[in-house]
Amino acid sequence: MAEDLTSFRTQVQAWLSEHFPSSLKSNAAGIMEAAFSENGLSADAEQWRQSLADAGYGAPTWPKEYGGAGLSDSQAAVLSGEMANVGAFNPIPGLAGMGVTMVGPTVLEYGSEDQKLRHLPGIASGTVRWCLGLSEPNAGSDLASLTTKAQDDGDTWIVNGQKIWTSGADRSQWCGALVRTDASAKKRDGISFLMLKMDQPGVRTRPIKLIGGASPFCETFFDDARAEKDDLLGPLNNGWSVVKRLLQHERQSQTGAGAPSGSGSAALSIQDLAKKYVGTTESGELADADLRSRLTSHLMATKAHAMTGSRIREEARGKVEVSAAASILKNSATIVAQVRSELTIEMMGNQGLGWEGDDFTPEELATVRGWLSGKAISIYGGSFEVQKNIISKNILGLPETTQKG
Amino acid sequence: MAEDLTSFRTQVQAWLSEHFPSSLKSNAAGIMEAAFSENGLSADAEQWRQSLADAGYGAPTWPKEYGGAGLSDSQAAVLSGEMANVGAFNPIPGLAGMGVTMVGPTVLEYGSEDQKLRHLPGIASGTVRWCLGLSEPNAGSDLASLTTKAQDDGDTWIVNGQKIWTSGADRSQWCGALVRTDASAKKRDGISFLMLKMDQPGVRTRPIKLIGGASPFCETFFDDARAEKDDLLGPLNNGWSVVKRLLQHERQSQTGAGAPSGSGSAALSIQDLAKKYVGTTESGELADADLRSRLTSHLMATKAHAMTGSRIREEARGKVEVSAAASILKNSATIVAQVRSELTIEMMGNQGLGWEGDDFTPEELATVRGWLSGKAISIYGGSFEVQKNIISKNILGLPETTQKG
Amino acid sequence: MAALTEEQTLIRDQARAWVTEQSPVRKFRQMRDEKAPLSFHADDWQAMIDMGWTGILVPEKYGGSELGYLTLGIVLEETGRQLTASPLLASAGIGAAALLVAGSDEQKQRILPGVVDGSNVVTLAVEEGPRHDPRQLSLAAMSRDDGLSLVGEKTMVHEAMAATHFVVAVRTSGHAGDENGMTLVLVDAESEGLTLSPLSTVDSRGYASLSFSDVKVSEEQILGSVNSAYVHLEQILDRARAATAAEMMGTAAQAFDMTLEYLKTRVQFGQVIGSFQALGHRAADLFTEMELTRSCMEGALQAIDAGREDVPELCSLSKTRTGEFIHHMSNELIQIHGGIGMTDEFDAGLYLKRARPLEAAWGNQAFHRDRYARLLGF
Amino acid sequence: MAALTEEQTLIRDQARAWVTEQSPVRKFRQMRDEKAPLSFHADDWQAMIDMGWTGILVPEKYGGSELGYLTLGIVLEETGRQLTASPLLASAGIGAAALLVAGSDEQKQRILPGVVDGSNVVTLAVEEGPRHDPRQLSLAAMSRDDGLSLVGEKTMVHEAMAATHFVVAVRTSGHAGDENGMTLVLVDAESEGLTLSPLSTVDSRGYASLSFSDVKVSEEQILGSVNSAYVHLEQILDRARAATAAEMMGTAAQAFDMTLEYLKTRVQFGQVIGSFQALGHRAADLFTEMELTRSCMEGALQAIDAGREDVPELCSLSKTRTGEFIHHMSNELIQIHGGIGMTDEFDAGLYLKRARPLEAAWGNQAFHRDRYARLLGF
Repeated sequence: MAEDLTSFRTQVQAWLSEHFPSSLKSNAAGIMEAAFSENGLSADAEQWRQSLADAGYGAPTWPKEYGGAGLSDSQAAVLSGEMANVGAFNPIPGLAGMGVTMVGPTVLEYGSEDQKLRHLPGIASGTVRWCLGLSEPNAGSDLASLTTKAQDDGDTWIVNGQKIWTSGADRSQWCGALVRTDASAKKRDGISFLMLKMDQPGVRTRPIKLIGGASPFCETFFDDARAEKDDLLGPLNNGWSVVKRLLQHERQSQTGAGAPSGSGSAALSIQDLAKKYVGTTESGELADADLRSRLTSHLMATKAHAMTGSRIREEARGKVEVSAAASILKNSATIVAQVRSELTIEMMGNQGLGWEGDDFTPEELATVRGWLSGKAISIYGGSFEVQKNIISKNILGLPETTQKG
Repeated sequence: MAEDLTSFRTQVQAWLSEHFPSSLKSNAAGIMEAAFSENGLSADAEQWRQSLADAGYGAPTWPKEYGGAGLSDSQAAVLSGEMANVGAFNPIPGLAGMGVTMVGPTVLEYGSEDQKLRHLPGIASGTVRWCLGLSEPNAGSDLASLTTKAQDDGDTWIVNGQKIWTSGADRSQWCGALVRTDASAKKRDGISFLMLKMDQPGVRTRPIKLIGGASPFCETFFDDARAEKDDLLGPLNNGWSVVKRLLQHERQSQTGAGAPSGSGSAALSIQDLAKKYVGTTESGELADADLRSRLTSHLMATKAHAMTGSRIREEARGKVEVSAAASILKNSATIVAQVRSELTIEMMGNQGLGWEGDDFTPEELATVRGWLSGKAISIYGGSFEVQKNIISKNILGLPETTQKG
Repeated sequence: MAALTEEQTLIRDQARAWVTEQSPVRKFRQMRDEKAPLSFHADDWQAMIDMGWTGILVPEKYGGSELGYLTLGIVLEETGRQLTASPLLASAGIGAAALLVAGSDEQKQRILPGVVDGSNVVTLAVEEGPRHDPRQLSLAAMSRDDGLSLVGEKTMVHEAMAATHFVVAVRTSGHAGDENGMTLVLVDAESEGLTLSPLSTVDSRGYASLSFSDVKVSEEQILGSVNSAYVHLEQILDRARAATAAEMMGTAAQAFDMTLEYLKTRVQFGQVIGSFQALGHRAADLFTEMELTRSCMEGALQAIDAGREDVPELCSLSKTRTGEFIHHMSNELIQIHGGIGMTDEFDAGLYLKRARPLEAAWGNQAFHRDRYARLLGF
Repeated sequence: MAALTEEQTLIRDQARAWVTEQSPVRKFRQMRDEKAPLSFHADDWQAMIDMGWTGILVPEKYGGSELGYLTLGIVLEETGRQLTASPLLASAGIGAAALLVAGSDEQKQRILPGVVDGSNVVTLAVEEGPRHDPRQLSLAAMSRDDGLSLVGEKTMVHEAMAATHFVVAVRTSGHAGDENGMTLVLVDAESEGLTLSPLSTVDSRGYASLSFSDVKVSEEQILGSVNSAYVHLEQILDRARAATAAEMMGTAAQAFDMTLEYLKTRVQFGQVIGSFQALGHRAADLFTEMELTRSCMEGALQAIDAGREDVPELCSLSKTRTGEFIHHMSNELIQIHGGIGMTDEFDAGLYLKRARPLEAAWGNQAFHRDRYARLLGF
């Protein structure tokens, strides 16, 4: 077993030295920025993407026949470790939008052989970008009350309705949408998961400006949009089970407390930042004792959150099931991230109130924008309130009551 | 008008100089302690009680025919001011238990002429002590689910069931009890308010020991206890409106933040107490900066509460209705009192952990007992949760939902 | 709401009607989107002058109505509700207070009538660092034959682009951190050597940094006596804090009303969300906090009007409690509105972005908790 | 719960079964009502010794099993659940830790086997004032021909009435407040000049004050070197904090379980009260806090076992977080139980009364927040 990984590691190292252009070294941000600019990927980056796609390393754990490399989790860890060692970065998950992280795993689980062959290779090569159409203006936390409907006209599905918070919709080629296919059924029944092309006359997108500025989110309008009959994923009228799985993928990705808003790897720790803006007493304590107590509580909460993540990983080692404590981590991560933002703008004082311009450093401006956009963490992907309902009901076994999201 | 009060003041002064025994001066606590000891009131105190009763000054605003003095509110204020001036104290409300404060006003409002004549003079003279039988073991915040029942056997009511939290029941001659008189009606219907004698074979009381030690509370058991037919107060099966009025009297009495637990008039302010136990820095700040912030927040909350009380009194001046903000004051007072207790035992450190003995000062021990018994403030008289339901529903107009107490 | 006089009730009703009809929050939004150079609409400002709001603090002999701080607070609460932009707080509130506290009769006579009729806009320049600390002044004022020469910087000066005069706290002796050695001077906005740089802040309000490069100030421009301005400065700041708190109360109360309205109308899981008990209890908590905060805010203004001794404590109390409430309320405003609250086209974000600068102004909650404890002697 | 070894799992299951069957909380109540002089039942203590719990920290060469701090924590969590009274924490936890940290091989050989077999009960005597502050030592130790003579007082000494030995922190030079000049000595409980006064505390646990009146201590009784005990003392205190936190976790977790059970069974307004969303959310908050706290508590014990460098930070973290959780949880325990929770015959009050002394022990939350910040350099 250890032997296998060693030889795989050697193989990966050789492959990297052959295919990874040194011009791209340690430049993940630059690659992605170019990808979404008008110019698109640089020639080197495009060549690197193609090399990854050819090797199946864009989505390395997917089966080879669908564009992956069929790697085990351990092998995938070796691959990503070796890539990190040489400063290489896999742009394909970013290029594919919701494809690699959300749509792909769901297609692998629920798709027909035909669907897998048609959709997965484009995702795994980073050439087809996907968005997800889930929420609607009147179906937020209460997703099951969605009204976008798809009617079977014999040859195709005809889709009408409006989605909101469709991240990256204005730059996607495909959309996975939750639609109502049986209006007479109860709320959670009668819903199906449909895949459709974005580049067609019946689809219109409008980017949403958020309180922190421009955002990847869109409103998406379907006006007699069409989807192929064989692009229904999973059983008809049983899309709810598909979406529950999707949301699990989403929540799992949100249980870390994330990096400090607006800080690169060279950023100061929050306590050093505090000392910089607030100053210290003669004995080296933060000059604002009130802030110092609250900052300490925050650092303790951050540490407690990190230690809980480690504990759960340790407990779950070898088990397949997602730990029940995942719901705790989502809210805990939310509090950690949002309190950090609030404390940071508080300590920056007037310098933490900038919107734009040279009177504020880029870090100060990024802190303010991050503080604003971070308010979403407790709203999307299972709101703070919904998570509490889940803990109360599913984990503590308290009887169901009226639920709010 | 001012003239009237002046002449009334002169009259009260004369009456006091004639009737108030100087031996009782500034000794309210001593009088009440004796009253509830085996000895009972001293001869001087008994004579003073009788003088008050003869003048109708035990319950001075009640009509003369029921044992009061028929005073206006302004006259009553003059009376109590003049009594305070000479160090006199009216023991009758204390002697009458729930009589002067709760039962009497309700009898005045709902009672028949016969009931007023039979019950009020005993209360107003401090010779008949009353308790109230409201809560039951399974009817706490949800009072309307009470099950103690009264059956009409033609001549009398026969009462069976159990009450809890009947304050002073073991020392009362009469009880005002909420009983179910129609088992088939909906919860809040079918309830009546019945007055019955405690000194009879069918009534048994058991004092309740609380976490802070002995308490005035009892469990009261009715086992074929009897009440007179004409001791039903208010209409049959409509006791709920009587009790709503009673509870209003109760909540009104609980909106002040109260005196610091375990501190007499000579007690240190909480910030001076903190300095005494915790010490100060060279610049005179409390040595524990973390505690100092929290203590400051508490003092601010205390001030905000007091200022809100003043504001509401000012707004309501001249109006008869109790201000809608009374519900806010109950919870606010609760927080102020409970946080003060918690902070006090925290600052006392090991000295704030005593139960009895000479190793702790009487003030330290009283602080600990007060901290424990003060946990009841958020439970009795409209729990913290019930008050929030009331604010949410009655004041903010949010739609009714499942309510919890 | 405090028990108001008939006149105060009239003024409140007029103010409420005017902001709702003439300058609701969408007008602020429009100003923001246009990036109006003064960060307010001249017609709004003129309307306020016409309604007499600029004279509320000013004695009749200088052209005002001298109705006092509580009355000013009543108006600021209403403008705070709709984020109405103007120099009302900065000039007719704080600028006027500075002259009333520290100015000579001659100086008041020279400046205040113009504050009332709008020809003067006077604003306070105190801050130098990122955090409020009135002792940490280092803007240097050196003696000259006929006055002072100023060299240094001020930042976060409210409504500076509209100002005709700045009341500037300068150091005439000692070092940053000393209470002694400060002086207040009235600087003409057109002074030679004075440069303004507007700041683009998250609340889209008018602030600028001032740079003083040998700005000359004559003796008539000195407010109060040289070197001993700290007591006056604290009095002025306390008035600034109490007046700012009134505006904060309005902004937060509007956020509360928006939230309550949303709780009553937004349907999820088949019910209006306000019927979910957890949200009902949060609304009750916010209402309780709001009522307690209002008492502090009004109490501080009344104490100033009555000339009471506990003005400093009450102003720190008021600023802290309104700061805590607007902080909590602005976060709950977004959270309870959910996704829609995150969008720029909905108004919630405007209130959130306004909240933090108001919290920081003239000392944040932590600053005033510390000050309150010091004032109470521990 | 941390990933346990098979042995640890066995010990936990045995401990849980034993406390539940042999020493549930009603046995503690009985002890309290009887005012048992030692504040514990001798048969319980003997059972713990027989189960080997007193040897968990002690190396095999001194008669123990050296299973480590996490294992001790597992047991203390279970005894904490039922408030089981014994000198386990004080002697087999903190007393043993003191000898292991500061004792010579000869001293360990002399004392520890007795700790394991129960013939010795060793407890730590540090506190002198009302609040924990290990630098504020003034109990004076004056040099004598063959050792030291002690004069002064100690207070809140755990399980002092059962102790055969005290590990006493004394001042051999310098002044109260200095880190230098402290020494640790092992004092025989039978020493001449030593007087014990039991304290009656709210948690009905065994504490006493010690009075030293020329108590003689020989050189063999000095643990470590004279005047430089502070580093050892901090190490011992960190072990005391981490072990106490484990007990606190158990007590608080039991309070959580009682509350959850009540939420599922108590009916009001026609429903079990746990179905009211506001209470459901509070239960979710408490559960979240509990899980986060558990990670800190276990992490500190694991760090001690692994000899990691961040032991001081993690012990302050653990003590603070368990303190915050037990504080909050004990208040919610009473509040959610309502009237019944206020009665002495129900158990809730016992948990509330236990919570505050545990919070205060070896430094309360404020103490450890301050220490954590200092350790992190701000």
